[in-house]
Amino acid sequence: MKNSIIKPFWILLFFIFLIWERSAAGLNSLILPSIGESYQALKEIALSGILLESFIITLRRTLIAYGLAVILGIITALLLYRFKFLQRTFRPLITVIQATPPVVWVSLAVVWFGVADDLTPIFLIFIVSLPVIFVNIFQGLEDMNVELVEMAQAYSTPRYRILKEIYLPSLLPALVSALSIAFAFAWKSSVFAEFIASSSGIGYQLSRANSMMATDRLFAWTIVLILFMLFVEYYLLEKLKKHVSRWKND
Amino acid sequence: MKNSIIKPFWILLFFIFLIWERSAAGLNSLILPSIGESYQALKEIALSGILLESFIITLRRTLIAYGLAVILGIITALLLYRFKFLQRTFRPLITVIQATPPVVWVSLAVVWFGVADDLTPIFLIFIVSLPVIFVNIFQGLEDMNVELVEMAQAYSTPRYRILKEIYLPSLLPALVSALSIAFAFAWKSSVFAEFIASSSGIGYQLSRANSMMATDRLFAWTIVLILFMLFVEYYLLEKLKKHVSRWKND
Amino acid sequence: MTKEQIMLKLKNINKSFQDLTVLKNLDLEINQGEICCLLGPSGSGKTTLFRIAAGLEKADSGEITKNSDPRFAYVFQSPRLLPWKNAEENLIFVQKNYGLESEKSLRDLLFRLAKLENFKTAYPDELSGGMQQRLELIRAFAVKPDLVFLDEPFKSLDMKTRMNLRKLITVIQAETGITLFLITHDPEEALLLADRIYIMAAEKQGIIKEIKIEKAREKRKISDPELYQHLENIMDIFSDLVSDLEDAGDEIKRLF
Amino acid sequence: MTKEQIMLKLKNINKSFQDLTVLKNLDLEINQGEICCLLGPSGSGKTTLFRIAAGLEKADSGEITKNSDPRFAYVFQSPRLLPWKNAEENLIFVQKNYGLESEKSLRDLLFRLAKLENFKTAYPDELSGGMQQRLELIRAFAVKPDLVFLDEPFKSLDMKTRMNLRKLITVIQAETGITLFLITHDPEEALLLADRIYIMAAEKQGIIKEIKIEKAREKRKISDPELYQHLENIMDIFSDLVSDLEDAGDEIKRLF
Amino acid sequence: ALEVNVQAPTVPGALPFLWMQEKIELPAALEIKLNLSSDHQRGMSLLAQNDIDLLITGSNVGANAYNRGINLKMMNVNTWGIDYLLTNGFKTESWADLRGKNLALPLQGGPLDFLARYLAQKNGLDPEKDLNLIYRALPGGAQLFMAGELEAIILPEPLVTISLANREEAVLSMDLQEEWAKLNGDNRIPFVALFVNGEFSSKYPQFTDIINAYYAKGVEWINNNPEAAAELAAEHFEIPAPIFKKSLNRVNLNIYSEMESRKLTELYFGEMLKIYPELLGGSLPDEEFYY
Ligand SMILES: Nc1ncnc2c1ncn2[C@@H]1O[C@H](COP(=O)(O)OP(=O)(O)OP(=O)(O)O)[C@@H](O)[C@H]1O
Ligand SMILES: Nc1ncnc2c1ncn2[C@@H]1O[C@H](COP(=O)(O)OP(=O)(O)OP(=O)(O)O)[C@@H](O)[C@H]1O
Ligand SMILES: [Mg+2]
Ligand SMILES: [Mg+2]
Repeated sequence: MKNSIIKPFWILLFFIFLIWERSAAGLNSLILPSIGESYQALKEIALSGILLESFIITLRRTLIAYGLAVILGIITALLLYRFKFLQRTFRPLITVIQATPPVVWVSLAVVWFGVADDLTPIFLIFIVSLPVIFVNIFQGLEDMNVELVEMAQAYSTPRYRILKEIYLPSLLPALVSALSIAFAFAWKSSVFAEFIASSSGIGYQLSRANSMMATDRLFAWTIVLILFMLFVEYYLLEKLKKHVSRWKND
Repeated sequence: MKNSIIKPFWILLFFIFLIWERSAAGLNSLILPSIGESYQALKEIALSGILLESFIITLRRTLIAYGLAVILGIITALLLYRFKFLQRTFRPLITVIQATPPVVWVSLAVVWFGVADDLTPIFLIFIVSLPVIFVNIFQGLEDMNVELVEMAQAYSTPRYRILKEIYLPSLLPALVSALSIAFAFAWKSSVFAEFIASSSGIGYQLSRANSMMATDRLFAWTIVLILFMLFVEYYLLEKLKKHVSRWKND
Repeated sequence: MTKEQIMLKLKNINKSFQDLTVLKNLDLEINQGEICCLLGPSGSGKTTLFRIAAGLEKADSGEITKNSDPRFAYVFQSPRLLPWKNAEENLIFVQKNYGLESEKSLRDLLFRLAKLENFKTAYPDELSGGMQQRLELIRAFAVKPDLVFLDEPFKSLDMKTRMNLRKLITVIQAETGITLFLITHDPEEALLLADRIYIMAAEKQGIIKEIKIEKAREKRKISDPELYQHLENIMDIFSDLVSDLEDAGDEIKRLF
Repeated sequence: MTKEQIMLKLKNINKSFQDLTVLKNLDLEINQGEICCLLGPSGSGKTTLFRIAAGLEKADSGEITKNSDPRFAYVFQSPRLLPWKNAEENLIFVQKNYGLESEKSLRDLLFRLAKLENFKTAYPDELSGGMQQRLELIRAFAVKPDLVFLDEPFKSLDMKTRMNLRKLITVIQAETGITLFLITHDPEEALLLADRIYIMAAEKQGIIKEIKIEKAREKRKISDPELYQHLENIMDIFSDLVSDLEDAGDEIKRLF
Repeated sequence: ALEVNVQAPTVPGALPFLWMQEKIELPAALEIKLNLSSDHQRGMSLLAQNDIDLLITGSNVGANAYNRGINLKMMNVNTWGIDYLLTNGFKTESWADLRGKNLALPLQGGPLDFLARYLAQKNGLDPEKDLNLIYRALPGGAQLFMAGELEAIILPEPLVTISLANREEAVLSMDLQEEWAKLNGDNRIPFVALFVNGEFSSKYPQFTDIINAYYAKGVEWINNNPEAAAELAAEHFEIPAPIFKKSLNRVNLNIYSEMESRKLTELYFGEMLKIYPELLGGSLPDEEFYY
């Protein structure tokens, strides 16, 4: 992490904290809690175990939905790339899906999934991440170097080797970038879905804190969300990217 | 529009409508309104004038915030590209902004902007679109062909002409793609912000319909949202893209 | 392998792209163990002819006869290396298709001949353009082919590298009897290397001239009267269009 | 303009990239109205020398003297055209810097000479690689320069186009007296075109040989004894490294 | 055991269910599953699809759904007083004092909007002209008020108590229930009710009665044990116990006889119908609405 977030940022962070502390001093903690109060709230939720519990719930939902979206997004992209007819049929549908506000998805999800606590967030994360994955993979396919495939054919390479040794590695960079962009979506929409339509998870805790104006807790949860996102973006995905970009520049 | 959304899609749309109608038949309109009911509701809001009024309010807010985000996004990208020090400072900040859930922005905005009905949605749209614009323009700058700048220098081209004739057109494709991606964000977050923190605009009407359990209206508004989004994505931006892609492939 | 046995024979080949007829009733043959050069201006259909002969593209009509089932290898006009595999893995990738992946000593020899022995583990994007071209070239020989298609393998290389690589393929050819089918822009190169030269021109949609050279390759020099005569003839064919610049002199003087 | 007036003089130039010394104590001069060729293998520092001479890069040390304030033009090794401007606009773009944008007849002439008259409104991505190279070339002359740097302007063009373009620049040069500084990989090309040839080698970090040719350009033929002698000499310099392939013969035979 | 699914927002009316879940032994045949969520639209959809059996929500929400053909019955009305007018730094003696002032309300066309407009009108104000109505969803509105950006706001408990505790200048100016009483002679307004899925109640009439009885007992327990109730709320509602206890003083949580409840409800709905018919789905609910 140190290589990515570098010193000057810490200085900026310090100033942000300073401004935060200053503004909070003049304001009621319900409106803007101080750093100390937020930290206190964070400690509280951490010690009570609710942090870990909610985090695991949200993470589980995100991973399930995100995993599904990744698999289906890749399959859809492959199918639509291969069959132009499907493309003309489903491409606009994907835009429609993207254009539909999350609020509407949530109210539809109620009809489809009823009371099941997990299904609505999972559905929302899925439906929000799917187009992102799809669009990126599809772009990757369109940008793919068909010359390499021809080269392989000129040397009588069997079909399965072409798939494994050319298609797959060609798509890896697009895949990683899709994974990265979609994760930000998935994580944020899981919070949103839980905020509106669930009774567990970080989003639900946020909504509880919000409705009772426990602003310090709201901040505590937000810090958890941001830290995890930074961890994924600047650590996990950065690692993956480095692994892939070995030959990406070419 | 006809060139982009092509026939097979209409067939798919027909099937979607069929499935919708079938499911709606067995359900109370409060849960899933039929097409007829949604159309009726759409007609109602259109005739009462509330459609146009809310649409204009939301559009105005979106355009203001989006415009600000575009201008500031470009400026930030240019500055951070030019000065590596600023980049190391502010790049992580932008990730933090992106990682913060909209719910938190809205609750901060309420405190910061008080009663002003417009400011909270405008702020949310702005803060959500800014990173998108920034990231895309920044990428565009990094991908820019510096060789052309050197060529211009070899022929003693003055600085302002290099900016106007090389930097600007180089960035256009990235700009258009940034505009397109950010618009989807802006439009959806304006609805979200109005839903939560405003008393006018489409999002507010959605929230009213939601709390009155007027699901038919909810669908009517959703149709308006989707249609406008499709209009922008498949018509306006497509036109702009075509204009720009004249030389983009190179 | 008698020299006179036919390796590849194209008969009456036609090929058009939309409105553009590139090849018309084209005939061509290559004997086993020959070096055959294709010479012609840009756009005259050299690559198209190659692709058809190698089976990468279908002719609109015509007949292709091969000697039994020869193993082809193809050196592309611009290198087509797998960027996610290092130099040696790129060779192994094609060798595997013929069960040759264990022939490490052959790979080592090729790397040595192409002066790439220190770059076996380098990835294509770590190699200079010239190095990539050399890798593309030796990959073809790594599969022990019967016939190699070489589409401008020495293009935009410097004179030194060019001479090295020319030497390399002639040495390999001399020792193994592999048939080489080579595209070049350079008439001298063709004259120094080829047993048979086909000259193509876009205007004629095919081959306009065939030159056979009997003289032993090692003994050729461009100043040799026979070769020099061929060179002058080829230059004449190509210089058809150069003439009309002379009369522009006055205008140039006036405008500058 | 007397022929003997110096246009550009480099003295004691040194240039390194990190650990790599590319130019060491390099001296060079070009007279006004001359065609001067730079010949040398890839990586010998030709482009680097060009960039320093043209002011695109700073030398680590050394002195550059110019005749008054000559107007430079630069033909880059790979075409650098503005993709969002069509062919004619690309010329106008550079002409504007010198107030020459109204010289339409000059542009027309250049398009005609380069056989691009039908492509004035085409965008670079609609031109073939060779056409782009020609456009890059005539752009340099569109600014009525005193000295043109040409970095391999004919690279990977076919023989016909190559001959055409050679002719083109010699005709322009003959009529206008513009000084040309040209990089090429082809010794013959250098011998046919240049008044002065500098040969570079990476091992020596600079110029290893200077050849002056007095014979009138129009009368030169590569078979001419003087030129042929030069060619043999140059080839000898470049072929130093070719020898060690012969002894690989046995191994090749064994492994194939 | 029969699993009974309940959805309730985090309001005092939900406490009896928490009490049933945690404080007593229900009959073995009965198991309460409570889901805390303030999305009543979602609750209603779930009720209509038999995904949940009981729902606590605004009385008008239930009537609205009923009139739109959702099969439900109002089991009881449990919250009769909860809304107050807070002012910032001044006290209003009468509605006239609010003339020209900012007044924040949670939702246009919601029950509080109805109440505010009704009371203003009856007190001689034209709500459109004389009041500067600002609609801001909760809790954003309360936050704004605490930040001193608003002159007046109508809030439900426990936000009233929270706001009073966090803003010194905040003044509890009016008890809306008392204002209602001045006009209608009774300070009980049927705000929040417990609804049962019609299918459930006809399939398990005795269970429905048992739950209703337990619910009434729970309400009694809360009124008798505010301390313990506040602890329960603190645990589930994310609100400090002392604040909630204080807040309970201003909440009228009670179950009255069916006859009385119905009379008061019809009065309330009748007035609502005059101002915001769409709040009730256009008409008064019929006989079958009442359990
Ligand atoms: N796939 C294609 N679609 C349309 N036209 C094509 C295609 N491939 C080649 N052509 C055209 O056919 C003609 C011959 O092309 P080809 O590549 O065979 O020429 P070439 O002799 O190899 O030229 P060069 O020396 O530049 O490589 C050209 O005019 C080219 O534009
Ligand atoms: N900006 C740079 N940074 C580091 N090394 C450089 C840079 N530019 C050139 N070099 C190195 O300097 C040496 C000379 O490069 P240069 O481009 O001048 O060669 P050249 O003679 O023009 O070769 P070619 O015929 O391939 O164009 C090469 O080894 C090259 O890798
Ligand atoms: Mg070709
Ligand atoms: Mg160079």
